[in-house]
Amino acid sequence: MKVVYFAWVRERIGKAEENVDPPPAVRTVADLIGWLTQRGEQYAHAFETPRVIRAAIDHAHVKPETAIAGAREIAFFPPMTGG
Amino acid sequence: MKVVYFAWVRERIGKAEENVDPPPAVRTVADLIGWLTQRGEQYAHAFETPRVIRAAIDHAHVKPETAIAGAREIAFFPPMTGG
Amino acid sequence: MSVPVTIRLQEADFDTAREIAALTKGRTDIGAVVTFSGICRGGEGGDAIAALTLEHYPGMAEAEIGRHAEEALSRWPLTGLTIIHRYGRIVPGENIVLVVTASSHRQAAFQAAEFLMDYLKTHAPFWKREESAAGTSWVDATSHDDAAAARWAKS
Amino acid sequence: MSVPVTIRLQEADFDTAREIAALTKGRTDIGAVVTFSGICRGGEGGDAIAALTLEHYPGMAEAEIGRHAEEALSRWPLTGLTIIHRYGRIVPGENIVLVVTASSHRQAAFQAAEFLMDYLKTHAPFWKREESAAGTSWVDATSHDDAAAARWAKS
Repeated sequence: MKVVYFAWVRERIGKAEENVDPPPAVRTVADLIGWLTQRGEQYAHAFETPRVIRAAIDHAHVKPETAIAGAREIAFFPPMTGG
Repeated sequence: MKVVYFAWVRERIGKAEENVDPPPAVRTVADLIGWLTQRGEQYAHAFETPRVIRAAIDHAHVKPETAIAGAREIAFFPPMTGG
Repeated sequence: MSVPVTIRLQEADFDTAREIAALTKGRTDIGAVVTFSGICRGGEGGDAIAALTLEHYPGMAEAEIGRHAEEALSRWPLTGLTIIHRYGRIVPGENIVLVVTASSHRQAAFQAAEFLMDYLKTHAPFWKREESAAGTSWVDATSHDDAAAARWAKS
Repeated sequence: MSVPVTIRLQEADFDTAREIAALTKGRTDIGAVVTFSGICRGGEGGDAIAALTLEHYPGMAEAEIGRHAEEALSRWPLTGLTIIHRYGRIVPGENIVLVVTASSHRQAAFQAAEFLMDYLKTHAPFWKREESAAGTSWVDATSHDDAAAARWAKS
């Protein structure tokens, strides 16, 4: 499963994308954030305030409780500031 | 006192402007419409539905009950359709 | 600081890009520019229109638009405002009216432009006459436009 | 009849007049064109900004803007719609975003443009980073923009 990061989430983690293979117990977007947080200080820093983290699966916004099964690409990023 | 007409009010009366000298009893815009209506068929036709006639005194919109004393120029026209 | 306000009544067409540039050139305090262009349509409902002729009340038109421009400036924090209204004969596809509003934030620019258009429609002394195959006729005012203008009234 | 919809993400600047012309040329069914131009300001509050850098999520940005364009077309009777969003480094005074809406009537054009801007601000995957004398920092999202977007939610 490909995970991509943007803006300060990307900067804190120190990479723009990576492939991950979480265990089956990681079922939702929130689970995946929790699992990533265990991977190191830079992840813990990026996800330290889960409330402000936005997620998308395959280019569509999703909620923390959305299941990740079947996702090709999951994105994490801060609230958007376009326009 | 100068009176000016626009759009179909102008067309019905058959002139764009004229000078009039109403008697002192003609005190308001509505009075002036009534007085003009007596002046001929074309005026009666122009003012046959007073409800739709709009008026301005010296370039500002006024209501039928507005006094005409001191006016330099009084305009009568249909509802506006600009923009 | 005075806000640049341009009001023009003219027979000639206008250039929207030039009017935007005039309001924004050399400035870095403008975050939002809204333009509204009103264009002559070829038909309302079923009948094809060959042209519109716009009659206006010279002097009052400038005064009335100027009053509404002042009101817009007092209600929204604009950094610039341009209003151009054409008169004379206008064929379908041609511009009739342009409103450009500039502000640091988008809501002010949008609201001021809508306010000005609603007031131009109902309060500016212009009258449209349509030419079609059936002859010429004056365009009726719509209660819809009156309602649009009424929503800006202060209670 | 299909409605012309243009969505572009690009580093280059855009030409508002050309985009208006592209939506209106040769047509006589358009009565109203609204444009919104979002421009980079030189400072928010006290600090002078040297530039903004816009990061975006390629693929999702197009998809998300496309979904909102479709929603705008379903909610308002538009005759054309153009959305251009720049990315990369942008200095004060330069354009960031353009929305152009065309319709036979002005309310649809105004409302669709406002709707699209409110959604672009809060849902399109773009992030602004500011450069100033103090260094660079990511721009925070504002609750004001969230509230502006929320007013379009269907009950």
